[in-house]
Amino acid sequence: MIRRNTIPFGPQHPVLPEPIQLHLVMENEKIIQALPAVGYIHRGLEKIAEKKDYIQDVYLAERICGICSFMHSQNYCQGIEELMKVQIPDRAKYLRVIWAETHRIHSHLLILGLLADAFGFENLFMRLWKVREQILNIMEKTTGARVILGVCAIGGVKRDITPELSEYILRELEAVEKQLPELMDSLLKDYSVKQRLIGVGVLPKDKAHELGAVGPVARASGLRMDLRETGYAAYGDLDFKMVVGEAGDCYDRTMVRVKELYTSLDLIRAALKRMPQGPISVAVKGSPPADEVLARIEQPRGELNFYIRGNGTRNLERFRVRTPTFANLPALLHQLTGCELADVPVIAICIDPCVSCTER
Amino acid sequence: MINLINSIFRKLTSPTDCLRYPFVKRELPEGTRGRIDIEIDKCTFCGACEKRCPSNALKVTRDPKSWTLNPYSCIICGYCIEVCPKKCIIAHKEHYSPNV
Amino acid sequence: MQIQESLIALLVLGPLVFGLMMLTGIKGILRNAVVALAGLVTIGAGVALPFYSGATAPDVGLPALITTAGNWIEPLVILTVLAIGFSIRSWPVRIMALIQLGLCGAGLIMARHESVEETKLVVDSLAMIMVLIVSVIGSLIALYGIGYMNVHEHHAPPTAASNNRFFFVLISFLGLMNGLVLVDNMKWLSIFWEGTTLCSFFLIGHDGTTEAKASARRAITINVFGGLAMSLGVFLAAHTAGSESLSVVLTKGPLILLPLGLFTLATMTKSAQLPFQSWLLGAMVAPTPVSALLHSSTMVKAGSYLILRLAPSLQGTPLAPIIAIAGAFTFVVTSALAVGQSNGKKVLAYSTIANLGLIACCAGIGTPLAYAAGVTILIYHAVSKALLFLCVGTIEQTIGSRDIEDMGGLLFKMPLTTNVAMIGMASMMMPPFGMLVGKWMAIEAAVRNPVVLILLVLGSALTIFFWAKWLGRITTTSYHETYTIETVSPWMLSVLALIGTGVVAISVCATLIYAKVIKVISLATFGMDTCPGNISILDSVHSFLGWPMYVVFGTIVLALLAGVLLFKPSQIRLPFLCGENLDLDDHSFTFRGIADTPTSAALTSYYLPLFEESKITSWGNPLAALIILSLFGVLFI
Amino acid sequence: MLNHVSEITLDQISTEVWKLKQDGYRFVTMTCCDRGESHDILYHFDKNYELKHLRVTLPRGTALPSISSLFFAALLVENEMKDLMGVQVSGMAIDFQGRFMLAEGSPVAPLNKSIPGIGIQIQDKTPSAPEGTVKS
Amino acid sequence: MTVVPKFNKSPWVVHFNCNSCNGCDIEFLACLTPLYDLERFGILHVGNPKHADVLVVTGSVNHRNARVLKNVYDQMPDPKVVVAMGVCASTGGIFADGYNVLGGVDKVIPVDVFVPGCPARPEAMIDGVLKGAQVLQAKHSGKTPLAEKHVLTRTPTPVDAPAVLEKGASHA
Amino acid sequence: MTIPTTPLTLVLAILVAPFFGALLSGIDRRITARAQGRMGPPILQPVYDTIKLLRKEPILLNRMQIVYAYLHLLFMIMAFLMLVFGKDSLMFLFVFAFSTLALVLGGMCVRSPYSRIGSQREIMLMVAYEPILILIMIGFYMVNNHSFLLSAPLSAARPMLISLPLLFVAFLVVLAIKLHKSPFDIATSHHAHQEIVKGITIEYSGPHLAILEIAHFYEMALLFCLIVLFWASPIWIGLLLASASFFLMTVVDNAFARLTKMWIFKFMWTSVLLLAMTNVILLYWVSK
Ligand code: SF4
Ligand code: SF4
Ligand code: SF4
Ligand code: SF4
Ligand code: SF4
Ligand code: SF4
Ligand code: SF4
Ligand code: SF4
Repeated sequence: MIRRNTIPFGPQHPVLPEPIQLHLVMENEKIIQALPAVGYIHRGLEKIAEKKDYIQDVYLAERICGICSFMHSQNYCQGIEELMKVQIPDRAKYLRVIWAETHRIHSHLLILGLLADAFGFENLFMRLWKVREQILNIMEKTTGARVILGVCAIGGVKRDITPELSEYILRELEAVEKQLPELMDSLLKDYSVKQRLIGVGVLPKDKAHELGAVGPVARASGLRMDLRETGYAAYGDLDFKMVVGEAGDCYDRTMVRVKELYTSLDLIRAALKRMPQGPISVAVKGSPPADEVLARIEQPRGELNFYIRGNGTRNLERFRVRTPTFANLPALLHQLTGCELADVPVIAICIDPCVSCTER
Repeated sequence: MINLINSIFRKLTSPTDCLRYPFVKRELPEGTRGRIDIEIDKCTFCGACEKRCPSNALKVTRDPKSWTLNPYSCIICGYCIEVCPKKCIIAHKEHYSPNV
Repeated sequence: MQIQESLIALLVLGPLVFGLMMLTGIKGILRNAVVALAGLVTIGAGVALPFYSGATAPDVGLPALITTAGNWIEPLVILTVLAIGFSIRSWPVRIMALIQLGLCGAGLIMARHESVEETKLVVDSLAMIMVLIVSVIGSLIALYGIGYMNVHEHHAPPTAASNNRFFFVLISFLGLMNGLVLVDNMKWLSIFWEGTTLCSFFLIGHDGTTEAKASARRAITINVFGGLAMSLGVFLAAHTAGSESLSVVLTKGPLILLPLGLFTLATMTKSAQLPFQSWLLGAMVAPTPVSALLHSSTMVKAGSYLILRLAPSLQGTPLAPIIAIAGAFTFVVTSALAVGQSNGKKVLAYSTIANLGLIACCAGIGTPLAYAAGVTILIYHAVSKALLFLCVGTIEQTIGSRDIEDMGGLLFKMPLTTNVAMIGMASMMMPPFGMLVGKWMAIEAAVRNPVVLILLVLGSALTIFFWAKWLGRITTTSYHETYTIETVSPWMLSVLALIGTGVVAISVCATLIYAKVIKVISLATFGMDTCPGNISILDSVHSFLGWPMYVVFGTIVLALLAGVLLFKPSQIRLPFLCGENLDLDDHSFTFRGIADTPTSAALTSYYLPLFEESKITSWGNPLAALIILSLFGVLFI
Repeated sequence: MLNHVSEITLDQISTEVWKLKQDGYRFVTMTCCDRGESHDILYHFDKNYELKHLRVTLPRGTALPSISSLFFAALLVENEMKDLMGVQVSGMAIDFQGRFMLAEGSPVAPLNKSIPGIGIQIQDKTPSAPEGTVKS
Repeated sequence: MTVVPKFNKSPWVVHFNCNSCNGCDIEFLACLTPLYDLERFGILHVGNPKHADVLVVTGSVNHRNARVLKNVYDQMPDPKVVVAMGVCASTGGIFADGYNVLGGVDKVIPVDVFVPGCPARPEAMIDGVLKGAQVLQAKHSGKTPLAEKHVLTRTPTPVDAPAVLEKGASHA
Repeated sequence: MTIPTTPLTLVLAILVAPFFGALLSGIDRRITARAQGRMGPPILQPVYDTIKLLRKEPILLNRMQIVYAYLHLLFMIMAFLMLVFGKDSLMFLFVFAFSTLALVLGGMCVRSPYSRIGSQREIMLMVAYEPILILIMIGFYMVNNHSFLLSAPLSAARPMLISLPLLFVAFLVVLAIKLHKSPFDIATSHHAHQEIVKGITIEYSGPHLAILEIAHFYEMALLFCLIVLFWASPIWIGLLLASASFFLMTVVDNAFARLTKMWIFKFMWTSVLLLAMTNVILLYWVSK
């Protein structure tokens, strides 16, 4: 006879460095129902943004989340630029792509490492994070900070990449790429890893669409959806191939991220090569007009939406953030139902959750 | 698995990746934003930095003349450096050190 | 001699007489007194018997009249069965009873010409051990029953038969069992055999509910099937060997293979071996004393007793390995079944069957060590299992559930019973208690038969699983509970305490019991000449039963002391609940869940789907049936 | 500058959303904006990178019908709106009772504007009053 | 080559993320990885308050996580040390005036070490945890005063003004 | 060749074993760290950890926890002594198993879901590996002229490993489980924190946790000695074999992900059991 077990999974739980509670109802260790309790990390950022002026908000936006912080500032700046009808120089667009893609690499390596930790592969975790440090070095050298870069500004970017730096970046990327195959093989071909990933947390294509999944989660389920295809920043000038999976399980999500690492490496190289000379920013005067805009970019975790509404003053009327994890949560709940407790960390990490941006 | 075992043995026989931090200090790249400081004698106490600081970490008073930074609020964004008309705020490379 | 005979008379007839007094309809204190008297007398006689007979008592001869009487009583008993067959409208029972009647008649007609044999009682060590178990444990259960049935009377279903009839059957049961183990005449053996079947039928059906009736019906059907096998065996054996004396028959060895097979089949039904286990599980509906009695000292033990009796004769026959495998198979399958159960009584039931399987397996292996293992398990199981059933019964009366998962925090609610139950459970699986010693000897004995070995090894691993779950559950306590004083009838409490002490005592005296009884029986049964390694192996058992035993006890005492001395209530903290603890006073582990609502965390033990009853029995029973069929198959090869 | 915005009324919501769902649109998110007398509710949908928006003007005190039965994903944002803007949403698949983002002690409907004329006063960091917007 | 003063040889760490933006979190996790390798100092990331000596908190406190933080702290056995990582944990940082932000960690539990930075660099975090280990060692013998948050004040005095922070900012 | 049971050897064995175990675990942590490119803690780190734990405030949930912790330790010491002094092997296993069982019960006796999950998983592991251990003892028995004494392999003419190669492999798997190594680290390990925080030990803290740690050191020493039995003369080969096995465990730990409990259960009761059975049956066949 089987009875129901109820346990809280989080908020203080070592596998989720971020506080979120999954309320799990299980039979033995099989999850019957999973519900999230959030709000542990809700800071009221949207309100703070209304109080600060719209330039200070760039720094605030960066701190929506520290992992792909650059992309938050990028999306915010692009939104304000659209609102204020500012044309930024081309070089700035390329620079934004470079930093955004380094962020994507660091974020993917980070989550792949945490995934390895989630299924108890400590060695792989350490090795992946070691590689990630090299990416952080690139960011530190080019922007002066390791994770929260602070280089994006309304009207362009704040720092330039000199030819020497560019060469340095290429060298580092080379070194990173050399270390990848071994680690990626462990992630994708190792027997024990495959045991833990294949067929776990399956999200069929139609479900993914219906539940509004985004990013690698959606792509792993076979949805062709990557906002970089819309060509914002300099993506329009750069070629890249979208990575899609089909099974929609944890293995495919891992595979998508692994392949995107390579895409990003190529994108950075291409951007460095084709980056035009010129200024890196334009001066922006005035305040955002009373209008509204929905700015979107593709983050490591998927589509990020900022709804920005100005009112003619230096303060914004409304700033709303819809992050990819917010969109992926319903899909997560769907995946958790019916899985084993042992798979909860794996599935949870596999959507690459970022609660801090979810709750702001 | 086999290739990982291989690389495990390689790791075992090669020196560690560890930077041995407190014993050895890392060479920080140029332009790293560490702790914020001021060349106080250039300052005109105009208050521009205080007004712009997104984190309310600065306090500037004209009378008596003082410039106060709360390192426990400063987010090291560098905005104050940008806006200072005298360019007297500087960012050292090394980090703020924790107190006890 | 005189004393021995009167003691035996007291043991067999005494209970019947006391039982009949019940039927006079006495009530209240008087009834209790009579039951108590019956119990005490039986205990006294049972304990006295070994003192007067010594380890190797001579057989007791009985007048020929008794043999003749047996010829007429047997049909009477079978007619009773037939009557029951009609009253419950069961065709199988009717038919089997009729066949048995036919056999009876045939036996009578054929026996016409022969001179009437003397019936004797064999009072050897094995029989004496059984008598001790039946009279002491059985009587104690009856005493417990006094307290239990008083309560039961109040909330039993209205359909229940009267308690007087209940005690009548219960007490008579003991007499029948004593007769069964002592008597040497196969006719009488048959009579007692059927008699226990009848008793169990009435006891199981006591409550008169639909469920009880169905269970009783199942019990009688299966056991009459065993009885039929028994009668058939007796019939054939008597005519092959030309004697009705079991001891004579058993010396005939290979000549009587078919009867031996039939006897084995009978023992399997009685001790509820796979695939006949369902009747014993059904018996759970009866009041607790009944389950305790059926599981520990009577009924199922009749089967084990007989198979141990047969063991020497089975040796060297093709039957032996099959019996060993069948026993081991039952052991592993029922252990697995127990893993999937959260009903405490069912866990106990499956564990009983498993241990009986182990005994059968030992009998099948048939080396001195195996035999010694079988006897060891027989003794220790009876005591521990009686204790556990009584504990569960007490718990059930108090908390109203026999579900293991409802037994959390019992340590505080009913400290005494729970402590006793813990001893009982520990005695089923932990060193240094006797059951483990028995299991250990069984594994050492099985070492020459890889198939049996692997089954035993897997089975004992599974055993740990379910005992640990249960033991863990009842010792679970919350952080701010306080002890309460339980209110349980003194009859029950004193019996629990007595048997609890007994369990510890016989484990502490394991060395003595082993050296003075078990080893002696084993050597007497097999003789020294069977194989050279015997003695040294049997002696090696001492190597454990000596000092390590006391060290283990010392260790446990030390740990308990640590728990008492090192514990300070001020150090108690809330459990880890991911930081969302709520310290409510409801003894539960509550956390703040969705939308800040207090939610109770719950974690029950695992009852893996892998071990689901229906799943396992669906392949276990056919396989077991196959093994039994092969028992007869080999006879034709 | 939002393109493709259709202004709809309260009772058109479910039909319009249903239509979009049939057309293969993906639910992106909802945005709620405090406009003083009313709340502006925006539904954002996407199909092949083309955005489509529905705008509903919700007078204060009116309940918004939930679309979580059509798009389960809307559940989270609806609960969030209920918490942060004090918008009553009816028929949500799971109702967190105003305890989705906020906890005991958080201010009530903090994302609303403090507009003195209308009488909405949002205080920062005050212990919570019972559910709902504070009206004088 | 700095000589590290005497510290507890086995400070086990439990990490709790309050209102952190993840910036400090991932930097703290990075401290465990090969380049920074906190385990050199016997530091284990245990994840369970009941086994921990040092509670590392990132991010500020809000209405909901305050009670969790308190629970986690209460479940640690004495002696215990709290290290607040990053400006959010110290004062609330850029979010200090948010409606749901109560402020730094010291609003809820006593803090022994504050580590500034947004995010604090791994090096700063190592300094912080080692200081925590020192405090831990001291707590085994007797109580030590709680940490204070010094501000850096500069006034235009002709000679180099004594800055309060100077002592702390030793790596200059 | 047996170690005589004198008070001196007894005390020596009791004192030396935990240090030996701590050293083994220190080396293990060091090698693990190096395999990941880290420096790792000092070799004596486990000793520091234990001393620190002993100095901490003992907090707990109920009284039974203490009883079980001490039972775990005392039975572990006893099992270790039975091994060292060559007592009956099956009884040794039972005592050893009971030690683990006490740990399990300690995890179950508290009202804490994570602790209980750990316990349930540990029982499943026990059920998975106990048969293998018993079979190994049976293997010893068969090779050593029907002697169940653990001292027998010491005086055997031929190293056990030569007759019991498959059983040795099976034993290595058990070793990985007992040392909480990937892919089997599902119940107690501090490595299983991703799912159940710390499993069984989650509600133990301070000195009581130290008791469990010390018991684990004994366990390591015990397992080390068990491997030595596979090649007892000359004993240095045995020591080498044991060291190599421990090293192998560390490498395996680093090269695997954690698998799930059902996978382990199935793996143990099919592949590994088959392996062990094959060896036993071969022995049986040969001895016939
Ligand atoms: S999406 Fe997540 S990871 Fe990216 S910045 Fe936002 S919170 Fe951070
Ligand atoms: S998901 Fe990423 S950012 Fe979020 S807590 Fe986990 S590691 Fe940190
Ligand atoms: S760096 Fe940024 S936060 Fe720090 S003082 Fe300057 S403006 Fe303020
Ligand atoms: S902005 Fe520059 S000059 Fe003005 S007060 Fe600040 S530091 Fe001084
Ligand atoms: S609970 Fe016990 S006493 Fe009560 S009716 Fe049932 S069996 Fe009888
Ligand atoms: S000595 Fe050997 S052959 Fe004889 S019974 Fe014992 S095990 Fe069997
Ligand atoms: S201090 Fe900065 S990096 Fe750290 S949590 Fe706060 S905002 Fe994020
Ligand atoms: S659980 Fe993870 S972090 Fe903790 S010790 Fe094990 S591997 Fe390291």
